[in-house]
Amino acid sequence: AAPKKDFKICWSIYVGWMPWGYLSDSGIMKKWADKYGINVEITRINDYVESINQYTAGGFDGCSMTNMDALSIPAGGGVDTTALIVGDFSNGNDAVILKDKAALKDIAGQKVNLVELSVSHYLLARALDTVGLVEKDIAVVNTSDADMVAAYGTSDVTSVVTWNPLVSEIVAMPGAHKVFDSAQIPGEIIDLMVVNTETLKDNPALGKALVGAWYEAMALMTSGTPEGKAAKEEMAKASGTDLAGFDAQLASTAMFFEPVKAVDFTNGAELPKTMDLVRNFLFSHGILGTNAPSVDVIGMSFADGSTLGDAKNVKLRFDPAYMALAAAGTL
Amino acid sequence: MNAVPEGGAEVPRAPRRRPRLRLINATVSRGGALFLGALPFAAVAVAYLFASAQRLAVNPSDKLLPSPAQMWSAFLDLATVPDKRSGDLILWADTFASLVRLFAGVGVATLAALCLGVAIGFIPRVRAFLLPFVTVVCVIPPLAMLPILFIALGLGETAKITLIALGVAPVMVRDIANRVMELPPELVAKAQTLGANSWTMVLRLVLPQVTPRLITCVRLALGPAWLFLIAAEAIASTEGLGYRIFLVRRYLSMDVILPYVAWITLLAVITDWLLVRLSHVISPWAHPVQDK
Amino acid sequence: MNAVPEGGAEVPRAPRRRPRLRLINATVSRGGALFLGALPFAAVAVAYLFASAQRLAVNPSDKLLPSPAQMWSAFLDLATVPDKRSGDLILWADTFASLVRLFAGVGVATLAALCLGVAIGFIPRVRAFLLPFVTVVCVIPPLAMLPILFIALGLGETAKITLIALGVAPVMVRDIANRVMELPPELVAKAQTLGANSWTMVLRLVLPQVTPRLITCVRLALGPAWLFLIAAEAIASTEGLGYRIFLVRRYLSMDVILPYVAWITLLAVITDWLLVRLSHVISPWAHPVQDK
Amino acid sequence: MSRIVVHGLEKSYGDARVLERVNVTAEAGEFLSLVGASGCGKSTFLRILLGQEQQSGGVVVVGDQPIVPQPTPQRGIVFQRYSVFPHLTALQNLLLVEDFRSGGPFGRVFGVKRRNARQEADTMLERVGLAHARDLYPASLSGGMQQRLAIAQTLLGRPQILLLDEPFGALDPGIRVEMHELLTELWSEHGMTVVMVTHDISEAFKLGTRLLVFDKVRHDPQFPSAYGATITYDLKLDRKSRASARDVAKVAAMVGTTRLDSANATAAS
Amino acid sequence: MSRIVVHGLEKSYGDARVLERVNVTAEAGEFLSLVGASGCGKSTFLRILLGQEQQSGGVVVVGDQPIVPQPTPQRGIVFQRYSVFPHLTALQNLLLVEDFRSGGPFGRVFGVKRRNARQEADTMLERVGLAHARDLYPASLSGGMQQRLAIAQTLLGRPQILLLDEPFGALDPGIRVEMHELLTELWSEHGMTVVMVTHDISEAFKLGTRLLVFDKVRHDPQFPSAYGATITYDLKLDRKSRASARDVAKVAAMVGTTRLDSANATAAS
Ligand SMILES: Nc1ncnc2c1ncn2[C@@H]1O[C@H](COP(=O)(O)OP(=O)(O)OP(=O)(O)O)[C@@H](O)[C@H]1O
Ligand SMILES: Nc1ncnc2c1ncn2[C@@H]1O[C@H](COP(=O)(O)OP(=O)(O)OP(=O)(O)O)[C@@H](O)[C@H]1O
Ligand SMILES: [Mg+2]
Ligand SMILES: [Mg+2]
Repeated sequence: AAPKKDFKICWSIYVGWMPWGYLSDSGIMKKWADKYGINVEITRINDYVESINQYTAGGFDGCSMTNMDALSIPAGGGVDTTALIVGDFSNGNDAVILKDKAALKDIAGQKVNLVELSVSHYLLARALDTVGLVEKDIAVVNTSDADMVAAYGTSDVTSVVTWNPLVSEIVAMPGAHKVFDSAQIPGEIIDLMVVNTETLKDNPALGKALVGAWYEAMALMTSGTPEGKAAKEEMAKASGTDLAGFDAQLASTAMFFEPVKAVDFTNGAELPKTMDLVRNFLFSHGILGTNAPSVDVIGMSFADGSTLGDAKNVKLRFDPAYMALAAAGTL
Repeated sequence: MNAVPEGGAEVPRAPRRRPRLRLINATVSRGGALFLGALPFAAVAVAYLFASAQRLAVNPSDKLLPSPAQMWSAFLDLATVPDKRSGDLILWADTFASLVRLFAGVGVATLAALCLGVAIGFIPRVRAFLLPFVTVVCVIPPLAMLPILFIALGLGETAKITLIALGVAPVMVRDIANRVMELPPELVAKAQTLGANSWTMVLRLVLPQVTPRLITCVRLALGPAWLFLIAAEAIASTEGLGYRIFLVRRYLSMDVILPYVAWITLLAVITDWLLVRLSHVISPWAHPVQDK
Repeated sequence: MNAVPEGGAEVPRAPRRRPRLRLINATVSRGGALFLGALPFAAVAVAYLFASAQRLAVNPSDKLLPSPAQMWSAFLDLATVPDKRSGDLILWADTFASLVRLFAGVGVATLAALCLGVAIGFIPRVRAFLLPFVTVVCVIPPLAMLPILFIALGLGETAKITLIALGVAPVMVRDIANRVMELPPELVAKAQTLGANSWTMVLRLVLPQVTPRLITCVRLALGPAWLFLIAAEAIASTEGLGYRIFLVRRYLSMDVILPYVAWITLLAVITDWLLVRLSHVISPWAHPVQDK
Repeated sequence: MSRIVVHGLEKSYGDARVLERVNVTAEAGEFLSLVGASGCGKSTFLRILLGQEQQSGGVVVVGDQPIVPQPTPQRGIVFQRYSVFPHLTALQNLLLVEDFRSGGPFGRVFGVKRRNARQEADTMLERVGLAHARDLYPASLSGGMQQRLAIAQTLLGRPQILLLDEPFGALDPGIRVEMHELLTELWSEHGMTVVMVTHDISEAFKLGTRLLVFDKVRHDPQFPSAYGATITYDLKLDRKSRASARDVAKVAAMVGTTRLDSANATAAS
Repeated sequence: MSRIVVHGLEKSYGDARVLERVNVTAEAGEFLSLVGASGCGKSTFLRILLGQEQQSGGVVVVGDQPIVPQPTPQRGIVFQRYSVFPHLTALQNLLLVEDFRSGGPFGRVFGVKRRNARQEADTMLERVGLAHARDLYPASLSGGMQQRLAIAQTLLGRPQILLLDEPFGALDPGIRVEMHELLTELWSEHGMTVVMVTHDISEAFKLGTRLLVFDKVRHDPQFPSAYGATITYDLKLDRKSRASARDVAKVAAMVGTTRLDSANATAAS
């Protein structure tokens, strides 16, 4: 792709991504885009899956998504994708909840309502591992996230796996017990801003503008100033809750407010291991394509240049270079 | 032979009490109709109040069936307190955005129904050409085609309006085409003997004859149209009645959802009533005054 | 006076070439109809093949517009290779589950349309009682009421069937009621003079007269019914055509979605055709043989 | 079997008055022929007697009861624009009569009753010359055949009061005479009261025991629908003896000249 | 203006043959009266001449051209079951004629043309006695009024060939005479060829220059619809001199006795 001036990125509503909306509304994004002589249009898509699909189909240059979905949808769909910003990992935002039972072991034999093939499904698989159960021991019922809270209210539903803000809504209901959450597998469910690798290569300005704007917002959020509080209030409002609710959600999210932390995390030795778990999960559920010959079909590359899977078909790249620029304060 | 009108020897009395009529002949007075019509609504209201009170008694923070007071205060907030961010009154901004989309979508569908429906119903060649296709398109669930639609048209208003139009148009097209095919052949033959060509027949015979049906079609299509509007707004938009419902649904904020649904219903009922009036004005012949 | 038929002095010749007819009178031969009807499908197919080839040339693992070969192999897999987890042939299990729900939902809606529609259309008191309510219910978006539906009915098959029925019934009820109200008053009066009471009129006059319309209604309702089926299966289920589409939408597997949509379309077209045949068998009088 | 008493009958549609001050008493078993200008309100009068429409004023008594505004099996009608049930074949249209009469939860009769009804229907079909069309739907019948079917259906209902609105207008002379015979036969057999509208004056004389002429007596050239028609002429007939040509001509002239529309047309031109 | 040549015309509906071996030539300006038993195929014959239905066999030539199976403004029709446009008032129904004739992108005329059309329509409304009903919709007109409106509409179209299917059946004697005069006047003015079906034999004699009787010559009692009707009688009339009562009686008898249905009924009973 040739260098260009106008870029479009999209995001969907989730606690760790709310700053994107704020960036666009507050003009921070425009400030940074102007600095690098480009235009960045930020669009919110209410439906998470639809936002990834749009990105994968080429409608957007960047999109917010989890590490797992980045591997399965755009990378699996042949779109070479770079994780530009590692924003946070879920630290309790995703949880397994049982009704009237207090131990994870009791899940055996139950019907479990969750969004199938999502990170919830992954969380459940990891949770079952810890108590020596396998997916055959339970029955998975696909349930749309929008209906999860209402579904939990019915007598048919005895266990759910879901994410925030649904978790906090459900836990507040009588008889609900959180028996496992993502805090027990820290760093495995990672929320990213990914961009098209080719676009990024041809337009480094895009990477710089996005990273610069993002960490300005991060700094604002942690500043403790009235402006910072106002910013968080706006994010809360945009996600349909209030400041207290938003803070509660933030509490179970391990945000990388400082770029250094994000760079460290991306450079860490845990990340390839996590991605190996993820790709095995995806492969065993047939998500890498119904006729994917092996778990190695799609290659991933990491900060240190190591790869996982087919090195000739690297489609997902973890590259902390731009975040490092932010950490170094050279943006 | 006598030319004087007969009768009058014994003058019959007028009936004293209202006679018992067969079910299908017993008409209902205006007041009676109002009363009867209000009954089901009252029943639903009472059932709701009862269930709500019961649930709230068990769990005062129950969100599923909020009390009327809770709903009213939530609704008032939305209708009268300006949003901090944009300064808009949320309810009105949502309503405006949604109505524009709805009417644009239904408008496009109506136009398509009129053009295609009349062409399919009236011209055998067009019928052979398009009817099979429309029949098939009619049954393709538009929601399954959403990704392609959004990618082809982007996420803007166009895609939403197209979704609504695609959602309701095929049924309307088929219905109008059916009606046109049901036109009495005598009228078509007669028009031709008077020198009409295909185009003037469309203008002066077919259109006026299907107008009342078209309006009925629009009335029937408005239900599904709201559905598609809500579905479209749930996927990509930043305001609109459907967006708001989608946004608060994950928190099970029934105190916002229910007033919004009631508001949508009210808007829809008003639209329906306006369409009925419109039909009376445009096609008085299709609504003979009942004199029973 | 002569009793012998006249003419024959000069025998006119038969026309040599087909005369040019007005658009609305030019009928289409069977073969011509087949050809014309196939055109739009061919156009769509060609457009798809072209777009797909173009995208695949740029990115061979593009998922949005897979090639026919990819779709076929994915479809064959689903249709013939037993699922690892359950051992079912996925396609058939999905189809069976969905069709049961669909027919149950549409069946309930049809029954409701028949009973309520006839009652509302035929009996003024019932009309006054129920028509306003049905009109209002017609426009309440059922998807917005889902939470309440769940709590009342649970998440099982009942809720799904109810959603489908609630989704399509109101329009059908109103349509049938309209048709009943359009019955020629002469026929109703005549039936009464022959001793019919309200019930026997329903049986012998109203039902037979609205049957063709009812079947048309069902045909028109099947489109929205598939929509609601897919929406219902998206809520909570473990199999079904809509479930599968939603599931694989999570990784943009258009190679599964498109064949599924095509399969749904095929099923729907077959249903539609069967309904047309049924209408011909039940109500031959409503389908006079065209002799042009 | 039933007498009809009409007193001070009025009927308006909106501003337009169609009938006014109509007074007439028909004894049980009388055969009233109604003639009058086109559009003067004859069909409206029949519709009121039938109970399909309600009068704007006045009293109508049928039998001993003031009329109930709904059709009943006591009164049978043949509409001006012939109407039979389009979803039933000729035979089924006639069988329906017995089905309706017997009522029952299924709205149809079975077994012996059905066989009898079938026989009766077949006989009636032959009498009206439709035996060969018994299995055709009305859409495949000619105008006259549909009209005959409608007459047969109404006659099978054996009403006490028979209302006929131009029943024989669409029939050829031969079948018309046969239908006259059929009607006369059933009339003398069952003695029902008949009210028949016709434009054929000699038919009115031939069949009726009494002849009524509807016409307007008052007339406003500026606003022709201000006044309605009433009965301007009431003549006792002797069914045995043939009507004199003079009488026929006289009535025909009556209908022909005082007709509102032409009066109006003349006044306007 | 246009002659009609029918040669070896046949028409069947499925197995049922309605018309067979119909041969007739009508010179331009002739006035053909058609009579025949109810259900023998007269309306079918008119529908074929109109082009609304297609013959099963034989040739029909209108003017110089074999008939095209579609109605054209060359031929006008009044249907047996009167049909006017229900969505237009009486006046609008007549204005429509000029609108259709002029064509144009809007299917209506404006300005002077419209005023002229309006005047013509008003004149016609008065001639058929509907001046006071000009703004009523057909649903508010009596049967006879609708019929007159249909006739007026067709006559306004000034067709070269006029097809009339029992046009005066629903009219009272007075207005019927007036309509006869109107028709005769227009006929002698424009010299169109008229084919009129009627059940009133004296009307047929009075108006026609030629009288055709439709009937079946062959008959199969077992399968009455095996053979169709044809022209069994073709009589030149002198419009100036009154028909003799003997002639009328003779034709009436013809229509009355050889009628298929009763023959069939007799054969079956
Ligand atoms: N669509 C049709 N299908 C089958 N048979 C038909 C159809 N239309 C007419 N017929 C038959 O054709 C015959 C002639 O019908 P047609 O209407 O021409 O009679 P007609 O001479 O005009 O009679 P009438 O004087 O009663 O109007 C009838 O026996 C009728 O049953
Ligand atoms: N629904 C209506 N609304 C308004 N006017 C009506 C309505 N029905 C009938 N009329 C008027 O009532 C008058 C009488 O109509 P009616 O049908 O009784 O006439 P008729 O005597 O039967 O005429 P015909 O001999 O032509 O059948 C007509 O002038 C007609 O315009
Ligand atoms: Mg009348
Ligand atoms: Mg006829």
